[in-house]
Amino acid sequence: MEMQKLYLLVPLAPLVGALIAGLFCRVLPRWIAHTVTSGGVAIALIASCLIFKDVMAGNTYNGPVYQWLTSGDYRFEVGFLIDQLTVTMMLVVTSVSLMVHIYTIGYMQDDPGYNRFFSYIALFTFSMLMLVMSNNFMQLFFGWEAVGLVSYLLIGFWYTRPTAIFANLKAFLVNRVGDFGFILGIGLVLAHFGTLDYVAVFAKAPALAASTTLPLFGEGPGVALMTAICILLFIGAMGKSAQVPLHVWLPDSMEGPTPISALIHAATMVTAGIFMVARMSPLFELSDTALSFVIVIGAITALFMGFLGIIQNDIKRVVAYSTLSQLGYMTVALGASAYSVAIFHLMTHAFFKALLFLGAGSVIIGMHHDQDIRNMGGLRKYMPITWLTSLIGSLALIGTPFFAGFYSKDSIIEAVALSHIPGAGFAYFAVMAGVFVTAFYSFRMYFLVFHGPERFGKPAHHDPHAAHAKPAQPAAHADHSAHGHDDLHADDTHAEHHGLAPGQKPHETPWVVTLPLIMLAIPSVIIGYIGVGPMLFGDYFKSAIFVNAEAHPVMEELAHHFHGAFAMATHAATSPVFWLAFLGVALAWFLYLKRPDIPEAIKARSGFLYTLLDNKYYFDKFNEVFFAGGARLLGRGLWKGGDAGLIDGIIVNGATHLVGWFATLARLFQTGHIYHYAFTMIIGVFVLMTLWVTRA
Amino acid sequence: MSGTPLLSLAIWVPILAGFVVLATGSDRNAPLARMLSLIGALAGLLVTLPLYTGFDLQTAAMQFVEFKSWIPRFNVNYHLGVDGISMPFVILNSFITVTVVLAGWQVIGNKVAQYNAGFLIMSGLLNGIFSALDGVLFYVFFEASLIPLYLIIGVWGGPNRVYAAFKFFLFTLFGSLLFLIALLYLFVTSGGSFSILDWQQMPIGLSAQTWLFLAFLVAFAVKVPMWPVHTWLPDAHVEAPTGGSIVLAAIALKLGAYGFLRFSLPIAPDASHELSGLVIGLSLIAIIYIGFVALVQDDMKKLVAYSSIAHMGFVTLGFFMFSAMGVEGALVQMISHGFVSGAMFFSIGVMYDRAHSRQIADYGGVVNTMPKFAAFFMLFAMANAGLPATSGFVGEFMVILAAVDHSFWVAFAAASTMIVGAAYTLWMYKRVVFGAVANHHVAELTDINAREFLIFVLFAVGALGMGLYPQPFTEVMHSSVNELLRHVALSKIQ
Amino acid sequence: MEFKTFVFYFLSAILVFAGLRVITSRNPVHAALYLVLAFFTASGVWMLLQAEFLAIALVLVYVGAVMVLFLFVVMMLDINLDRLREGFWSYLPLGAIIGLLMVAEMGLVLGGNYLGLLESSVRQATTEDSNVQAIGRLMFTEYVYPFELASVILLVGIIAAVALTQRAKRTNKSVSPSQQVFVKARDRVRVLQMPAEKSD
Amino acid sequence: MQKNQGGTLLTLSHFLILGAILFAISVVGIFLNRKNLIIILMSIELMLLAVNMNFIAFSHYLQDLAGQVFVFFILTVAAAESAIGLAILVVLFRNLKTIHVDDLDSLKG
Amino acid sequence: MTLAEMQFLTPDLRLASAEIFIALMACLILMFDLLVKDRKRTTTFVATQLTLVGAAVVTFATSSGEISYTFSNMYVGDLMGDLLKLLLYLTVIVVLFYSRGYILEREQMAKGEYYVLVLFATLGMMVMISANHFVTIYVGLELLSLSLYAMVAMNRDSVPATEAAMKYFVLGALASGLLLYGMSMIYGATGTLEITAIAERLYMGQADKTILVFGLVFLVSGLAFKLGVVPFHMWIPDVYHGAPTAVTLFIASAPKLAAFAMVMRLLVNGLIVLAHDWQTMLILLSVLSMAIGNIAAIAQTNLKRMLAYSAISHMGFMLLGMVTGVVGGDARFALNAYSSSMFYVITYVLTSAGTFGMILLLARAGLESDELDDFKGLNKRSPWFAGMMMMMMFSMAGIPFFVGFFAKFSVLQAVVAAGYLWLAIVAILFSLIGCFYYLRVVKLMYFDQPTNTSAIQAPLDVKILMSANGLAVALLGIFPQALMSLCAFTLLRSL
Repeated sequence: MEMQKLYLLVPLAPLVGALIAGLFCRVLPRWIAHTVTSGGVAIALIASCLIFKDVMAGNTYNGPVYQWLTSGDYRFEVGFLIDQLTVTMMLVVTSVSLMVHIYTIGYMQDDPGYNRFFSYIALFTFSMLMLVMSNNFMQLFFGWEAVGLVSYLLIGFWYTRPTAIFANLKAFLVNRVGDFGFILGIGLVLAHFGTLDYVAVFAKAPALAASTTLPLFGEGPGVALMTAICILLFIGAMGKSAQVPLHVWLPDSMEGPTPISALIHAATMVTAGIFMVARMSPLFELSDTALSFVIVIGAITALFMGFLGIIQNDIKRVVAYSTLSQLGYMTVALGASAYSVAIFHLMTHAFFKALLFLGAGSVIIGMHHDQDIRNMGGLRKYMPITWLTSLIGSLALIGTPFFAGFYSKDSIIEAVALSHIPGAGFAYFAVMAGVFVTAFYSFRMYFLVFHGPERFGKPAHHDPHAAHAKPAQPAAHADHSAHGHDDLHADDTHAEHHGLAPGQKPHETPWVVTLPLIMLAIPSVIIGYIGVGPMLFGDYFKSAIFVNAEAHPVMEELAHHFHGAFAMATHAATSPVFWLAFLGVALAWFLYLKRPDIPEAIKARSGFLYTLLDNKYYFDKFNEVFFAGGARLLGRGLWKGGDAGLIDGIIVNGATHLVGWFATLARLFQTGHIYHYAFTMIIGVFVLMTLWVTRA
Repeated sequence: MSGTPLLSLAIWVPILAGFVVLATGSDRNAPLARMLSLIGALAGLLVTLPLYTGFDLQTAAMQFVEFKSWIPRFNVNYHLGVDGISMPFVILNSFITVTVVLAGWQVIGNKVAQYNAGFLIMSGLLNGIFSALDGVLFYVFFEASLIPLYLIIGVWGGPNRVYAAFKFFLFTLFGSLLFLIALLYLFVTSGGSFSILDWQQMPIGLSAQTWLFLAFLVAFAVKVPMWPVHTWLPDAHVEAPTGGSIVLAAIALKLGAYGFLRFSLPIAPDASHELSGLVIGLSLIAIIYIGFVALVQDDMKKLVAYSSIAHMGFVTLGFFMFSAMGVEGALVQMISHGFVSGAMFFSIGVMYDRAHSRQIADYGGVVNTMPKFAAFFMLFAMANAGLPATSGFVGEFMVILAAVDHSFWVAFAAASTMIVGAAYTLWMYKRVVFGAVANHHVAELTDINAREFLIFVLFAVGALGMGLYPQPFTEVMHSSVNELLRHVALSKIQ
Repeated sequence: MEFKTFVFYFLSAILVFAGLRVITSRNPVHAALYLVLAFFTASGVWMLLQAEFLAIALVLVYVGAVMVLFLFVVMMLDINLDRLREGFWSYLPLGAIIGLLMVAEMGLVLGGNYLGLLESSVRQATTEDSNVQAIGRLMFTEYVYPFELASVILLVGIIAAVALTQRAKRTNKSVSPSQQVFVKARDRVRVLQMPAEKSD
Repeated sequence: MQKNQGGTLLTLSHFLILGAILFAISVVGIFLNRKNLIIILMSIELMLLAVNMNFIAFSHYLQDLAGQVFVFFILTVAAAESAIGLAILVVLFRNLKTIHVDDLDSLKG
Repeated sequence: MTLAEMQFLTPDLRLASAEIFIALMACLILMFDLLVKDRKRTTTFVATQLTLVGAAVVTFATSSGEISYTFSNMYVGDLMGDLLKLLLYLTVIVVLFYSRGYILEREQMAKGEYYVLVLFATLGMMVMISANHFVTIYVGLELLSLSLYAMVAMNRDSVPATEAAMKYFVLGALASGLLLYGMSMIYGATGTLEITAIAERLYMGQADKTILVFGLVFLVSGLAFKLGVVPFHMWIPDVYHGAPTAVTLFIASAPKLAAFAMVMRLLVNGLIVLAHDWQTMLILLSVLSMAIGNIAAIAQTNLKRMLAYSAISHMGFMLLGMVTGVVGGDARFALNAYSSSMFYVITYVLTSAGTFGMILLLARAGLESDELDDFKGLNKRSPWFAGMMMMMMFSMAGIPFFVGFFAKFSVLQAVVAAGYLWLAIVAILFSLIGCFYYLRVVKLMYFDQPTNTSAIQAPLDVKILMSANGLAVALLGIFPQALMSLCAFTLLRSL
């Protein structure tokens, strides 16, 4: 049972590191903290590699670690399911995590919460590994929530910042909305399958799917069980993987330190939803309705979140919206039954998006924590490594042939094109348009940061905290709103000690920062080329992912078109996808390097559209007013009106007042006069006499 | 099973200790009183531990039974025994008592002996409730336990303590008096027996069952408390001293829920089935309505008090789905709530001791000055919000899963606590703990000392241990719960 | 109408009238005297019922002792007669109604001859024993226990009356501070207005 | 009043009703009298007279002397009672300087 | 029966030896007291106490456990009577101990007459307890009442005391009149004054129902006055309030035992055939009493007055036991019901004595300490006595582990057993209201700050006795069995 110990080692090594760093964070020297945590993750990575080798040799595993709980006929276990899907995720998680750990050593070196931070990210690694290695829904949920917790802690890492602690609360609550659906889905699974073990559930699923409907409203027509389960589970995924309309937390989560933006909010945690759906493929395959739902949601996310990336000025937010958009792509792939493609994109995305984020982080360090791209420009010569790796990341993101992103993204588009699920047509349009948009905003950022004139060191263009992505200052001027002016002045007066002082120049970051960039740049380039064959069209996921080939023959048809990784890349030039991406890059170059005045003009002309985008389609405002405000209003109404007014005021205190009133009344009867007393007695006799004598 | 009367010890050791502490008299002997009470509380805890180690998992019958005739005139017996349902609470209660004694160690400087004695005596009485198998014995402990808490709230409470103490006492008494009538009715119809176990086996007609059930419901609903008879709880909590809040939340609320299992379900199973909709409805109202009310509280204690009501809504919900997982989930939720709410109230108490305010608005950025405290508080806030790996999750999870089995929409409504519960807990946490230092009061706060640290660790071990490995807690329940459900499934109408 | 019946009605009328006057009299002395009248007529009624001993006892004990005591007290206490009358009539209607209702109800119950006991069924007193003798014998045989207790009651009456009304002689003279503080200046000092003497 | 045998003979009811009337008068006297405590004491005597009337009437018609003996005891007790009553009255008068019934209202509520 | 046939049978004096003893001793003490110059009347006090102890010994020694009659069936000796008498002595002894300090501080009361009156009142109660004849009951009742009237007025310079005495006297006389009127009717209907004979004749069905019920109304009214139940309760608050606390203590305790005995003798022994009628009457009175008593008590500021209302409600509760003895002509529950009432009365007397005793304990010369506010912060002044008072308050409120709970419990079970569920619920609701004002006393003692911080000064004997009283309330609450079964046993042997 050597392997089982190894399995245990994978999550436990980071956990031990996290505990050591966390429990003794106030006394431990920094080097120990980062050594134990990074060491733990490194061990996990090595172990994962060994397991990978073992799995490649065909040894999958499904078994319990310990009995968590039994109740009635149900038993809940903590256990591992190790197969290709799992091990892929393990590799991604541990490797990205390790990079982030190393990167953090440099990134966080000034921060007083250094040890705490390491503890958190190691804890995150543990949680994420528990999530992906789980062999049952319970543990999945366990990890699901645990990563949410760490995300919460990390977004609010700089707890004195009002925006950060607002963002982390928001993130947690929005995720909870997803979890709300998720746990109901799990409940339905347990209720109908009697177990939460993946394998057992998958085995029973086809039989149950055929026969069971869920009567939702009394005797009326029900909903197919599988549809209900899958949609509910997917709602969980929507929360975690930030799909519209539960995406609102992700841009705000950029309040956290950049390494965790890379690790959690780009590479790993947000992909948990994708992973989960892929893991549940045997269930999703049984419900076309659910798949349609998935594909539509994914498409909306992919396209509309991309649009938002165009107008962002905060370097991390641009990347964040790009993440949202890419998550939409993955979701679309899931909806198209191309689970393996989704996982493949997940993997490539993990590397290049982590790279982009870490690159952004590197820029931020170089800019002394100024994140506004309008204050940058021409950083290429100050930060060559960052520049180069960022370029690689951007190229990978937009799907340049031979880069990692190309293979996965192109496959998604192809798969969608082939899918016949209702909604696939819209999805195809969305992903195609998304290609252009992605290219545009990626290179807009790239050009603004690394090329063009140097705009840093000018105090007037300071936007120290881009927390709420306030209307960028030029825009504020443009829409002539008094509000905008106020913001401008407010920001000026409250400028924090971020950003470069006038005349100061950015500088390249230390090796602990750049090393991970390089380390991540390599897979960003090559992993697609290596992986596309075996992962998409080989047998790699055969046993881990189930596709109902008769109903959803997307992958099979896709396989017909595939003639090797090299051929795929070379054929790209003939596809509209490539030209769309190229167009996007070209337009970005034209607008932001050649004619920077045009964007301003467009911005001024497209008032409504711009306002809509600037307000992120008013999702935040709606949530703020309707849900948050509404909940507070309701709570206050129930409290003051129900509890204090009705129950306490009228019933409880009313009853006591009534008794008190009676008491006063009763006192009045005791007048102190003998004749009244005698009269009362006589009346008493009289009444008794009347009642009884007349009766007798 | 050895011949040691463990349950009697669990009841009378703390009570005797209480009287010994009381005998130390004035506050000049306060250190002695504290020491003695700690010893008493620890002794009380020690004698309950064999209940767990010696517990027979295989049987649903009562264990550690003691039987002595008490009032032969009415066939009232000193009949004690625990099963898998009640045993954990005896231990929990004894455990909580230790923490309470520790919690008041430095804070209470006024009438120390009486304070500690009150808790010790109450501890014994509460153990008595959980182990009584005789209706009158149960009732006697049930009502007697009001007295110490009444005094504790009234003497060591906040500015509005009188109102709160009266409300607490009269509310609870109101419920329990109807309960007394029900007991007497059962006594008469059973032909002169006060044995709960006899009553459980006795056939009763449906209408009688319904009335009995309603009488029980009123009594236990007040104690739980269920909506709409919950309004005493926020007041009581807000005014009570920290120790009082801890015991109130951790143990006293459990009595009502325990009563449902011991009385309502087995004695009136048919009525329970008939009226389960009512209880489930009230539970859901408690979960949702109270959740929203908790959201807008300005007072931390009130917020946690309301959240207790919502959590107890899960308990009653779990009971009335008549599934093993529901009942066990509810029981787990009860135990967990003992740790979590106790810890939450203690956390608030820690802040209150320093800044003398419970208003959320008076705080902000506590983490800057009290990082260790903030970490613990975070743990318990998360547990309160039902995060996995904490005990708060287990019960909620089980009850929701059981609810899905019962009715999807019930589960839907219940699961909304995932959102609302997180919202009110974390929003409070955010406003109190996070942020920059809000004012000079916060700036002057000092982090927790060793004693407080110890208490936190005790609670944390409970909350985390149970969250990570609940099996030891639930395995003791299985036999009893299964037997209970088997029994409830049988009709008693003849 | 039989003679006895006539006598009964005659006495009853006086008795009721006297009773009414007792409670309506302006002057307590009159009330007491009407009460004496009532006792006298009642004693007459009792004679009709062959309760000679009690009839005599009533006159002796009540008229002779108790009523004298009443009169004594009435005379002893200095009572403001004017005040005693005010507001009597306003309460009368209610009192009269209640009284009449009670009488009516009691009459309804007692009017029916439920007991079947008629004058004719009553055995006339035998000559062998007088009423006094018979009662006396009963008193000292069967009723010796309450008889003794009655003596105790009388003793209690004596003790109580003495204990309550006997005043110890005041041996010391002392000022009463509570009264002193209420003294006003004008009680002690009189300021006279004198016309000023004419000067030249 | 039900007559029988020509309404000429006295029946028990005659006496009982006489007693009832007296009783009612005395009761009315107690609660009608707002002013004078002594009249209340007298009403009590009247009430006892009414009761005695009943007892004697019953005693006569039942041919049972017990009733008369009871009356004897009532008379005795009533004498003692009025002694105490008057004593209290005197004490009260000394304290209050009045025996006005309305003035006895310091204890109420 | 002709007069000639009457033979004087020498009564069995042994049975009534306790009564004779007390009467003799009272007279002796009365005379002896004249010779004593001691202002504190210590000898009189001691002699009175010894008399009571002696009476207890005599009663105990002569108790045969059989129902036996003497004095031409006027006197009944049975276990119930013996038990009640023993408790009566005990109560009076305790009451005298409590009262002593109070009396000494009040010149008017510190006279030998006080003790003699107490003894005579005790004698009156004993007579009532053992009465088997209307005459005996009446004489006993008047002996008690007259003594009490005098005792209330004893503090004769006090306006409230004399006013209370006057009210008590007038209303008491009215009540006596009612009782006598009722007795006369029953005498007329049955032709006898002897209670057991009445029961026999009723059982034979020889009596007219209308007259009986008519008489019953008056009889019940008279009894209700003695018990102090609504609407015959009006004297209670004023008398309790106005009387010197020592006397209030006496009135509030021992006579309840006698009143209970009187109810038992008259209604149960004599008129059990009419049970249906008097039970329904008592239900009405009982419910009214619980309502008025509990509600009016809430608004009081004077503790004595509050306890007076509480007494009204307690007597109402006690009556609940009496009304459940016979259900639909079936007397199966009688023993259970009446013994529960008896238990209730006994425990009430115990608690009531303790409560009023506590007022006496706090009272000083010139300070009555009978306002609720006088109890503020008692816990600060004396935790021990605050604890005692608290136990008594909770006992009165019916909270376990105090004896009041089991009193309520036993009565309620009788009510439920008789099938009067609604009545039980009504009773319960009113006792909930009642709880409020008991809690308020506890609140004053524990939650409030004292206005007067002086320590409590009382003789050791009073302290010990008070503690014993409080502990008895607690101990009987934990081990009620003995007293409960004693009540049941004595009633079993007496009915």
